[in-house]
Amino acid sequence: MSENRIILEVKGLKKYFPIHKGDKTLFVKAIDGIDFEVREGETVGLVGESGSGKSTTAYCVIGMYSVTNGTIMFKGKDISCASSQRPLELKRDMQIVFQDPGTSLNPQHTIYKIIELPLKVHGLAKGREMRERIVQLLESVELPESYLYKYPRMIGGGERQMVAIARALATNPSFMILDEPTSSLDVSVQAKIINMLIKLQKEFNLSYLFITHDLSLMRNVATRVVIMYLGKIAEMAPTEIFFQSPQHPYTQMLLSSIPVVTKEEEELKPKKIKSQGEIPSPVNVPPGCSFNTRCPLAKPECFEKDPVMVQVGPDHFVRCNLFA
Amino acid sequence: MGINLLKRIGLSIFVLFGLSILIFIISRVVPGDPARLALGPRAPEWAVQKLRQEMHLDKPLYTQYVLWLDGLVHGDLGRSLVTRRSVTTDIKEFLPATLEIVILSAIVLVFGGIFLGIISAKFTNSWLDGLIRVISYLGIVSPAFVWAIIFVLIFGYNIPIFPTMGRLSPGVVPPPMITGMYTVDSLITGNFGTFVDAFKHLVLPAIALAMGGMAQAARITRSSMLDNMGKDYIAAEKAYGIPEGLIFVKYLLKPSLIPTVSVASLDIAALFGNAFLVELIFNYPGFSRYGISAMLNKDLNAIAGVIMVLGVIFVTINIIIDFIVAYLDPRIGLAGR
Amino acid sequence: MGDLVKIQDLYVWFRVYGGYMKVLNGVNFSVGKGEKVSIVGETGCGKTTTMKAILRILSSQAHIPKGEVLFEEKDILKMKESEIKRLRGRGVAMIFQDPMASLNPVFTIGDQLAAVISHSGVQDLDKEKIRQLSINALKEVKLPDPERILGSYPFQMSGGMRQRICIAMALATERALIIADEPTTNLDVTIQDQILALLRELVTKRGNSLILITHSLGIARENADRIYVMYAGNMVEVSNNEELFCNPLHPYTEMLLGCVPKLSGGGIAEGIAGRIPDYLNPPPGCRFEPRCPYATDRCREEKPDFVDVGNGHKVACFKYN
Amino acid sequence: MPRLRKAVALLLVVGLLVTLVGCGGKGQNAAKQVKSEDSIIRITEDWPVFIDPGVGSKFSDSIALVNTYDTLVFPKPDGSVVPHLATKWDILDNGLTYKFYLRQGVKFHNGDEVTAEDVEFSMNRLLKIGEGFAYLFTRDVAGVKALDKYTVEFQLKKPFGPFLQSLVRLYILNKDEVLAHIEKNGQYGEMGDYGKKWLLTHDAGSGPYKVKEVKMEEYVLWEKFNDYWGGWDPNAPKFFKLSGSVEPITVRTAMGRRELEITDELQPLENYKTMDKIKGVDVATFLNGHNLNLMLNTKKAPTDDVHFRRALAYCIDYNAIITSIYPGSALSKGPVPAVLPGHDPTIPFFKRDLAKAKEELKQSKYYGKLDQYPVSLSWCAEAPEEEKLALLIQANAAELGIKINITKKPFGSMMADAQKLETTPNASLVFVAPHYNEAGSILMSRYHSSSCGTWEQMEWLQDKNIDNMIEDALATVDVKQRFEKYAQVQKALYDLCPTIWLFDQAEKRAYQKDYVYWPTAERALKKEKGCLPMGYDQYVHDMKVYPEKRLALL
Repeated sequence: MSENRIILEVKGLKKYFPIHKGDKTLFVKAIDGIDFEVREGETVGLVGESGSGKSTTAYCVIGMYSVTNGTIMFKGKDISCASSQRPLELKRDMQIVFQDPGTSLNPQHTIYKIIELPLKVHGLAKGREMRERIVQLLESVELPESYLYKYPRMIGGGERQMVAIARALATNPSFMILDEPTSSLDVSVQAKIINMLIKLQKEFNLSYLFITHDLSLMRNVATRVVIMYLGKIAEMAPTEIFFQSPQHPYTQMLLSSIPVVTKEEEELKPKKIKSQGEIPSPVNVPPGCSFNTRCPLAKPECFEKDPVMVQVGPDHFVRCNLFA
Repeated sequence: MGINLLKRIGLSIFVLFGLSILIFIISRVVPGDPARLALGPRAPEWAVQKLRQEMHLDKPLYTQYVLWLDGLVHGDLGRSLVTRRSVTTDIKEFLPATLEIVILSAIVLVFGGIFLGIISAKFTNSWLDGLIRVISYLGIVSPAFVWAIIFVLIFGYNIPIFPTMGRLSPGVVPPPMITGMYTVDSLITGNFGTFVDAFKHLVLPAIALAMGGMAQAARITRSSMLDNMGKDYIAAEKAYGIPEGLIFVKYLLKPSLIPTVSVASLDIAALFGNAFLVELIFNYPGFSRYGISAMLNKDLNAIAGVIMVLGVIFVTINIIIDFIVAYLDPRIGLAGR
Repeated sequence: MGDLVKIQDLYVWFRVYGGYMKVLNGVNFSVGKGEKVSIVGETGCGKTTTMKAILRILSSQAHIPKGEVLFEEKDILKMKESEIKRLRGRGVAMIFQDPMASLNPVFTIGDQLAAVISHSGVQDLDKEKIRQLSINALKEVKLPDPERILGSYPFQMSGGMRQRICIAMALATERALIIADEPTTNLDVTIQDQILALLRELVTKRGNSLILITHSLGIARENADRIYVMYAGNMVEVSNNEELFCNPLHPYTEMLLGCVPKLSGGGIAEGIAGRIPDYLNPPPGCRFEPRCPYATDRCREEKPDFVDVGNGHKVACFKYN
Repeated sequence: MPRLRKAVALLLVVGLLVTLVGCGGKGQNAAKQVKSEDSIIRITEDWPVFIDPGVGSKFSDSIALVNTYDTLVFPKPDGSVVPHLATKWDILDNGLTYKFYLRQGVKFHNGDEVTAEDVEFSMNRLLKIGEGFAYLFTRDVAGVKALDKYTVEFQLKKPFGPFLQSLVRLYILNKDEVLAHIEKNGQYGEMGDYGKKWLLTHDAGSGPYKVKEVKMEEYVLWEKFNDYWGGWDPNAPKFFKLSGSVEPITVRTAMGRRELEITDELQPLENYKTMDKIKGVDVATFLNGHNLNLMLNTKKAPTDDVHFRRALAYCIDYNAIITSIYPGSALSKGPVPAVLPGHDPTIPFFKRDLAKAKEELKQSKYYGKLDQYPVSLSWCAEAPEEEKLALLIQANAAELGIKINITKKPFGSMMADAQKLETTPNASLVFVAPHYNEAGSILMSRYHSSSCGTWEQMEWLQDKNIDNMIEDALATVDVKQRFEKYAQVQKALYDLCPTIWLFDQAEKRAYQKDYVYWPTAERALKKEKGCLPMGYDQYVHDMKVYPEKRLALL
């Protein structure tokens, strides 16, 4: 896998949001220096709790947020600029699917119109071709032609998400960001969508940056997993290795918290670490290792020294003082 | 809270200073010669010229502003061309009259609106709710002066139970000037008869003025109560066995009032503007009527004085309402601290 | 044995434009004293309606054509207002899904806790006593600095803290039954784990009965003694905890389990074709029939009842009789 | 739930009833007994009301001044004046000197006697301040002097025939009382503010009514002055009140409630019709010496051509105007309203005659190129009825092929436009009123070159001959001769046709016919000729009021 071409490369990415409190200006350090890459045909799972910075990362990559510092390279081009300065071709090649299809689809428009828009903007179809292309796109997400003139409110949540995916596919992208695409859906629907995403990936040779808080889902989807905590990456490894030997105490805490349905899975959950504490506000990041407030293994040095990323195995990186 | 208040007041003074420049320029730039308008078309030119000098109209605009601001700081707003008195005297006389109406009107607006809204929400989709909603629609679509006319016709003419002109009935001696508000002054001096008479003169104008805002408040209260009724916390409070009556008047009402109060604050500020036609119809010598007649007569000092006072009132109402909303909605109050 | 709550053949319909939404379709359900039961089902299957029926806080559009809800062998649906009030105050407490929405945003935590305590039916509570009880309740859910929290508003708390407060309210006074309706849906997985552990611990310690409503089979498995699987207004299967996962009988349960992503990998099943039925015009027989790969003509006409396959494992499917 | 709903409904209804009955009680139980406050005349008029003779000059001010102060002479409807404070007078030096002999024993409201010094003081104060009616005197009066306690002498700069008529605007103030209330720091040197501030809310007069109360922006209330030298009819009103509101609905309601005796003249036509239907209320319609003029700019094409002007004059449908737009008004005969003394009745009416109009147009130098010369017409935004009139004129002129462009202008802008010939439009609709009740006033202020550049003359006539004729007429002291000279000027103007005199205005006021005797209304009913100067129609001293008849109407 690692010999595949790198599509997206994020280096030293930082995103701070200023907030004004009285006379002082504080910064929410939503992302505080992260490095990762996505290779062709790969699914990178970006996992973390709310407030960890995973969605902010996605928005920086897609260009919805400007970057405070660091670089984002897409297919060798620096795209750390504002969205408005990005070439149209680049926008076509990179698409995003949001968490809530209820709000990401215009309720006033038919599904035909919703999918038509990106085709028009990028000039990808005209006249009679247009309808054919839209029907074809619907078919690729297994929706019948009869859905063309329905409105989003008339169809189920899962189907809406299918439409959102079809819209993203409309421009023939090579890279898609999936921002918790199934977290508001029932498992039976989630299963359908996930399977379809996997099928599409193979069909169109897509690369995914898959954002989620659900590690069990990642186990079944991702080729590589990146764990984020308070704007930094805690651990990063190929999926197989990751689930066999999770290293970071936070990763272990996450895994131990997952409710499971089989004894087999039970075995995989780390036993020694129990969930405790809550993620601090990104305005007041604790000094030293930012996980020190919850870490059962924290040593005195963890309260002073911010750990650096170290490699602990092939393609396996951990940012923890235990491994320094 | 104290520091926050001081900050708001400081900011307000800044805003008012800006306002003073703006209104001064606007009042002077409007076409027409105020001195000529004041003395009439037949007055000899020398008399007009003399008045111009007296009002510093012959000086450059910035000098006029400095002189005016200097007066303002000393509580002297210049002389009115219509009443030929000091504008300060006029304001002292007319402002309390309008305040009296506006305060009563605001009380009717807020309490009446909330009361009707609660009733409407409590008996959703009943005939009572329907009636209140129809009245609310009428209240919103009809401007205050239309209500004034309707009230004058009904309660002044067909069923003549309320006075329709002035502040007091003929022969009733006004109470000694303390606040300038007849109802308050008569109560302070213990003259109940005068109070009743003054109050009766306030009833129709105040209600006419309140109708629009009251209807608005009723509608907003109703919809926000219905909205909150569906919230989990109300279900939770019910589930915990808290009596429905208490839930309604306490736990449901308080969060539902936040939008009402915010909107009502705008409506209350607008009362001063709407008061004009109402005062005209009830021949009520109030501040709004004074202000409009100042504008029609291009009574420069009066215009500037009136707008300045209104500015202060608006800013004050704003501050007060902000603090009420902050009290009702802890999220706002604490964010400001 | 002494069932605390027993629901028998309960139907609940909702009046809407164009007819009735026939949501609950003959629900049978029970919770024993001190038992922890979970109801698992997907969105819109009628879990919350069932719970609201127990508390009798259904909306005014609701209509109950048939069935009974027995609480300590008394029919809640036939109770007078005063009895209902006592039931709400002392018998049952409910924890809602969204802890932000289930706390009144404009009153302090202290105020809301005090209201719950003072209306719990316990006599002679003065202010100081209520305050003491409030503080104890907050301490019990392991919230630091309870005195400060009493004076705080919900928006000043994190999601996890808010749900702890909701639990504190539910447990502030003695209650026989705690209903938790998806108490952790909006929380992060680590916080979810903490909250569920806390709830489990407190309920066990006090010997309360618990009904845990969830859409997550994993949560049900780790927190309940017995699990009901609900689909479109019916209980389709009930079983002891492990049994359900080793030996799911109902086709729906089986397919649902397949959809759950496993930590051990192995891919995810294809999902379940179709959607839950339209409650305005539900299928006349088994409501799962349109989506069921094993459906027969009988399923189309007749509604299956629970069949006991032994050891308390019951399933409502014609495959088993 | 339903029980609570009923309870709330009941509460609402009961609350409403209690309010109605509770507040209504007093009104209905009011004893049907005549109180002295009921002997009152209440009149509505525009605010402000200035009761200071040095300041006031508008309609409302005039009503106040007429009733509060006395003048040396008093006007009659036929234009003559009769002795008032002055019992007789001598005109000396060919009309350059007027000597008045005062009535003795006349008391001011504070008990002081009226003397020649007061007259001297009043004239000087008026001239010095320069506001109010001062414009009547500043041009001609050279000086005034008290010769002894009861004799006062006026010196004129040149003979001014209608001087006596203008003296009905010299209101005599109590010198001592005014001096006692002077504010030191005023703009009139040693006279300080000349008592302006005090006189804003107090009076220093000797007239039939004394000011009792001034409520700014609301009303002025007067009380009968029992020691009035002119004596009192037993039914004369004990009180008199001038209210500053002309809101139609308010006025109409007050008439219905018998809380108003005489309305203002500013009501819309509809409101007079409605009030006329109220029992016991009548609408008095009387010509007041004002007329509506279409002033034509005689120095601007195409209205600089007399034939063109006449063509316009012959095309307008005058009858339509006085029947439907301004009902009650009369056709105008020349520049001077017919009710004014000195009017020449031999001048014909302008009549609509399209044949004649076309004939005149043919003689005009603009004939055949009318489309190149559109006529601009301004009407006064403060008088909304004028719009209908402007549209009618536009339609009439179109029949001749004359194009008229109509502009609505606030009076202030019209005044500004009148200052320069270039900015003065071809035609302007303006109401005109005499300064004093004689034809000469209209002729002087309208057509003498000295008034060019003001709103009173937008014709820009600038005709030396006319100027000389007017000056000569005004300098003539003998009334008969003066009126003859007026007649000549009127004829000359008719031929020049600088103005289209549309109609003589009728003033309308509703009043309580059943319990008020109002001389002006009586005169109007009998269609008697003549008119009184502004304000004198509301001379309350001569009115009568019958409170018991009023109670019968309640």
